[in-house]
Amino acid sequence: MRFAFYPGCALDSSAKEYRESTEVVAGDLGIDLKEIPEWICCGSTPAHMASRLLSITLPAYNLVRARAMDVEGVVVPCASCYSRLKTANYRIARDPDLKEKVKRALGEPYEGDVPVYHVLEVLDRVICEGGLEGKIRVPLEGLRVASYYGCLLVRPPDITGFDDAEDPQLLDRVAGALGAQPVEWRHKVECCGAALAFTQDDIVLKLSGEILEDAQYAGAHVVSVGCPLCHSNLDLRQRNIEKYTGLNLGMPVLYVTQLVGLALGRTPAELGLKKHSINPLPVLKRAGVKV
Amino acid sequence: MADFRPRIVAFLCNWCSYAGADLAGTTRKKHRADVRIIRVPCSGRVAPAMIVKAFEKGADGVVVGGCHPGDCHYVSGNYHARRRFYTLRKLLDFMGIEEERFQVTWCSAAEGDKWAETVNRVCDLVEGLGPLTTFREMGEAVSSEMREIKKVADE
Amino acid sequence: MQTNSESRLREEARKLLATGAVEVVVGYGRGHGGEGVRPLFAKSADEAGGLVFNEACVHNLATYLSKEPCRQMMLRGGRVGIVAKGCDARAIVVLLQEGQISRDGVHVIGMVCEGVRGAGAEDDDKAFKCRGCGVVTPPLYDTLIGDGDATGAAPPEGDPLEDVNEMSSLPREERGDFWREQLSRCIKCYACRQACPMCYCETCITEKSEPQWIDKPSHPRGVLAYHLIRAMHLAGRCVGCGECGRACPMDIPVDLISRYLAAEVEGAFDYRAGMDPEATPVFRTYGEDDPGDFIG
Amino acid sequence: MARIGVFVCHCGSNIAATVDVRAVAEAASRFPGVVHSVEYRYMCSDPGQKMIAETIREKDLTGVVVAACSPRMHEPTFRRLAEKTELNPFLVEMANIREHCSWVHDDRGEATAKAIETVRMLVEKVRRNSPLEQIRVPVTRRALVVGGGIAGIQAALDLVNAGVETILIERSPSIGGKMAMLDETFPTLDCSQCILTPKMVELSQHPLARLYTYAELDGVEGYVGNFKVKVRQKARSVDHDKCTGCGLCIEKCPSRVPSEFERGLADRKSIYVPFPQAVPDKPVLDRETCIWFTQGKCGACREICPVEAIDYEDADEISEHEVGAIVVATGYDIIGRSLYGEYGYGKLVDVLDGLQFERMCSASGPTSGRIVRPSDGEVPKTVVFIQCVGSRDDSKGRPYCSKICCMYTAKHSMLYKHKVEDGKAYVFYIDVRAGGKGYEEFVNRAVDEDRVVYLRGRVSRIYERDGTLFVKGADTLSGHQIEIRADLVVLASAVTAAEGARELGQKLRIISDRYGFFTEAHPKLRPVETNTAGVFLAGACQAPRDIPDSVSQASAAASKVLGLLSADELVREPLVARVNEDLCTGCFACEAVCPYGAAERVKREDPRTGAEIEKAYMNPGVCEGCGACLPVCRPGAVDLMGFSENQIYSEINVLTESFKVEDEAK
Repeated sequence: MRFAFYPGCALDSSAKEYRESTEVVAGDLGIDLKEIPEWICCGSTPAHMASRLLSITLPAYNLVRARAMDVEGVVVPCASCYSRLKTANYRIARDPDLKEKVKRALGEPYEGDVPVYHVLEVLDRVICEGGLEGKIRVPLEGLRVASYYGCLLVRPPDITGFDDAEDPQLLDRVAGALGAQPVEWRHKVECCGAALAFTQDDIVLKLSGEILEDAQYAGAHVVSVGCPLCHSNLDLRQRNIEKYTGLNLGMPVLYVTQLVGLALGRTPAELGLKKHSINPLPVLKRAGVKV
Repeated sequence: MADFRPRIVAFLCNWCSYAGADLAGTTRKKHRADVRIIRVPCSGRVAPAMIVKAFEKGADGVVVGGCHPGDCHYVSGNYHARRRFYTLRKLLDFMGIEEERFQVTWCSAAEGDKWAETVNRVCDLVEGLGPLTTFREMGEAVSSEMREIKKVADE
Repeated sequence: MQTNSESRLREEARKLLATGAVEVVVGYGRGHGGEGVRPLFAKSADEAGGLVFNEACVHNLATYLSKEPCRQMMLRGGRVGIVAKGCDARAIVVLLQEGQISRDGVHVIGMVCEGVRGAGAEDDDKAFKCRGCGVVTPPLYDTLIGDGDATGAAPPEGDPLEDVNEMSSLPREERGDFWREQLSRCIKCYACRQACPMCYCETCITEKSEPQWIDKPSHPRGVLAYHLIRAMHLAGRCVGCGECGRACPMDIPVDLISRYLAAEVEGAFDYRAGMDPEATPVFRTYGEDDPGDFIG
Repeated sequence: MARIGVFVCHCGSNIAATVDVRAVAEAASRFPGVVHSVEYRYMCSDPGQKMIAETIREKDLTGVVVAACSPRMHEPTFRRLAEKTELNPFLVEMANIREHCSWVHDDRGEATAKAIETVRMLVEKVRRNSPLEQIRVPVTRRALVVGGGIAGIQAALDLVNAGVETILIERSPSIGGKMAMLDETFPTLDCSQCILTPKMVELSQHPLARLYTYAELDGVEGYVGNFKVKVRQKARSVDHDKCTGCGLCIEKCPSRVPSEFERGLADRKSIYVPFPQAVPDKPVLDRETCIWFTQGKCGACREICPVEAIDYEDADEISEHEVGAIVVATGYDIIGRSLYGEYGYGKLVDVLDGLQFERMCSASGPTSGRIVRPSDGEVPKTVVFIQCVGSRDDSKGRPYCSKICCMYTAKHSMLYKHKVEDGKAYVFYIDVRAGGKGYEEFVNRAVDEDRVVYLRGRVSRIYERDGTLFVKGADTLSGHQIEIRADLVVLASAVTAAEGARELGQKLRIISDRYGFFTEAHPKLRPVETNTAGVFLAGACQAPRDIPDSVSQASAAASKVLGLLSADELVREPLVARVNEDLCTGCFACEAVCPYGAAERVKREDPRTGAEIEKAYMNPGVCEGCGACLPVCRPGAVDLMGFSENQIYSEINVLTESFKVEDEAK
């Protein structure tokens, strides 16, 4: 499996550990990730507030570069980037005028036809194709995982086409395959507040609070995520959330790639587990995971 | 060709186009007087032979009017007609006859204006093309060989 | 290669006739004085010995199926064996679609064909219809005869529509002049109609006098109308066997018209006549999104 | 020898002002076959008509051309006139020299020339007209109603009460349909059962009514006035002639399965009567779940039955009936909850659909009218009603409005408040559509008197925790996200076409729209007719309908049927296709293009071989005279009366002859 890799800005800053764990895991599972040369920001939340054309052109720029790499498609770890890239493809493929504008902006045509996958989709595929067999050193038995998808992976369904928008299963399947025990809970696809963290953090504290609280209520040891922004809201801000809501959480939030890494026998260091503000190690030990 | 007035035969379906032409009248939508209307129950009733015959007998243009797709009083007559007419136009063109001489229009009972406009459009168009001579020429045409044959026969 | 399949053809025909599986095998026999070939109606195992199959077998024998006496034979419950190249078999398919013959009334001996010689036996080049032929293996057969692996066989190079496209590319006026000159030779002998396997109406519209859509008198009037209406009657049914053109005593390339229209119909409605007995003939149905730009 | 009379009308000045009517009449007098040609101020006036009538008699005309207005205007007038004078009405044609001539042209010369040619055409046409007799089709004075809901019941009642024997078939074991499930009905809140059951009983006891319950329509042949239908009586395994309806078998039956009628809120036995007031009130045995049929043992019902009515060998029976008309009243279904993940994919037991809530409210329902939570039987203190679930929703559901939900949701919220005074009811809506007599007032009552809280917005998610339903949604008026902790949620699920409707439509040769609802012949002017003559629509099988609409539509359909069956013979315009069998090649292109199934295959003997061959026959009872079969008939074996090949040919011919005359003039 050969993919172009689009890390996105967060993975070079707030979510280094997501990048590290992704690369490690990809290596172990024989997923060939080639970073897109001179990739640029996807525009994320601000671009489409500023200019529709810009918000489509930025992702298109990266996709065009990926096109030149003879790969199956682009792999994206960040849900927000994923959403932007998918949106660009969707709009360009459906709107000839826009396609024309983008062509002028990029100086070359783009049909919106380079496939975009989230890391999760690739992991799920590998696992379904039996890519894990014999590779699991540390089965995550006993570890109860609340799989958190958030909004951008699954919505809008027409654009992302990611699993079932209302009750997605990919993360749960992956966790299950690692020996962990996915919990039934209700906040899989609720919004964490995302970028409002910078402007109206009370909203984030409330929404993320509800998510963590429900995960706890469902008896999860950890929450697994596939989005740097969700991660920082749920992990980085967890102390404030506890203050704001008066809850006592202490709920570790792991990137799905970190969970896979652990199962593959990688060390917490290799997976950047130490970077989290809620240290997962004690909880993992308590759950009986040998790390 | 200054005094050329096109002669145009129109086959109008009773339910839409013929009624549309009636409405053109009721609303006094003046238009050119070079079209002669033959009433048929449905555009699906119009056989290629009818169109060919009109041309052969000296019409410079033929118009068929039917209900809009989906509105056919008989469910699907106009759809079947559309296939045939498309093919007939291709054929005319291949044989060197301007397919523009054969016009089709979907004109509803509410489109009196459209009918009036269609009449004027087709009349101007056919006027531009001039009289249709192919059939009559063919009628008289005697090829070089035929002349030879005749000569032999006469002797 | 032909010789080999020829012997297998005879053998097959003999078997069919000997076992009484068929009453007659319509095929090709040696022409008068050994020149070329002509249709042969083998009614006995011995007669089957006279069957040949070679490059001269251009005729479309399907023509005989819907006409007497084969028609009667089938109606009486008899079975007719027929030697059919790809193009001929397509004609048989159309006859089936239009209920002119019943499937168990015919035993189709399908011949894998790599092309036959065009009209005028002296030239060696293949008939137009054979160039780039799409049906080296007949779309319908009960027995298939062809050397080795049928799929190995290949049609002659070239574009079957070469002449059609040439004509289409001319300016309209020149096309008009061409046909005026060509059709002016037409003597209304209707050989094109008789030769056509699709023209099976016992009373053709041309025979009709009340009303007389087509002027009958032996006079150029009505000639163009005849050929237009003939083409329309064949639209979506013509299998491009070219028999009409071959039959014309005045060498008018009438097949050009029907082959052109067949191509247009296929282009517009994605339908090729005679490929599938189950398919609905193109002018017996319609598509809601058929081309309609020409409609005002 | 043709004796044609031409009557040119001035229409006051409408024609005369632009067309030289005298010249037209004068020219017409010289047309071949014309023996009489006059102009007159108003041909349609009494004196005008008298004049025509007298001329027809005096000159005993064989054909008449009235050159006046559009035939669409006065053709009937003048044909009726002809009839009175014993001239076959179909020997009268009209030349349209008003709408198509005087009103659209200014140049008198041109208009006159055109008028003359037009008259000439019609004269030529009428010379080739043949006298046609109205087609008389015998009519079977019996009707079939498909579907035993309120629409079907009403249609059948109207028919039998008008003296027409009527067969009603219903696929479930009892008539009553969805209305039988309802508790009270908007906007009057009268009890559904109380107004429905009398009708059910009246119908079942009516001497002219024949009920087939637990039966389906197997096949339909024939045409208007003369349908032959096959009815499949599904095996009941209970002989209803013997059965006394004592119910012992039901008591004894050990196998319990969820009741369809109770929408899964209660069980029924495998041998069952769907509900207490069922008609007929005799059980059927459901072989899917019966232990005898699934495991080959038990037989409890057979042992207990005192009259030996249980018959495990019973098999489907097919009966054939001749009927003159068919009313389709197959009703509707509602969209499955499993479509909506955000509402729990139907897995949350305390999220109900509208019909389940009806059953719960119903005094004869599973809870005897007590509103309780299916999960724990507690009385819900907070209930959320969600409208437009699947309606007006292009992405997952249906784009159309289901019409009845606004009203029944208001009703539901009321019923709840009436039963649980201290309860809180919330309704999420997009719009409230309360068009109808007393409807708006009804909704207002819910808001004003019963204090139901209406929230404008969608619900984004429902999830359950500790037995509480968390309902998250938006109040678009206040612009706030809201979360309601509810004990019970009721979804107003979209109305969809009944299961199997499309297949039924194909059997009946009627058109279904893309959602499976049957298509009426004209949305405004022929709302209960279909494109297939003799087949009519009633109720929600055509589009979402409430009870009043369904009932009035049913009566409308019934009156259409009565009109059809009022005479022993059905009179149809004779403008139909006919086949000349000598020319027919039996290719049946006509059969393929006929939208009415009028082209039939008839067996004939082949003259040469005596073998059996097929020829086309156009059934005049079915043919609508569109002429679609003519262009596809290569040998010209089909002709169309009134627009015959000869008539149209002659019109083209004479018209173009006048062209030649012009040529020579040049």
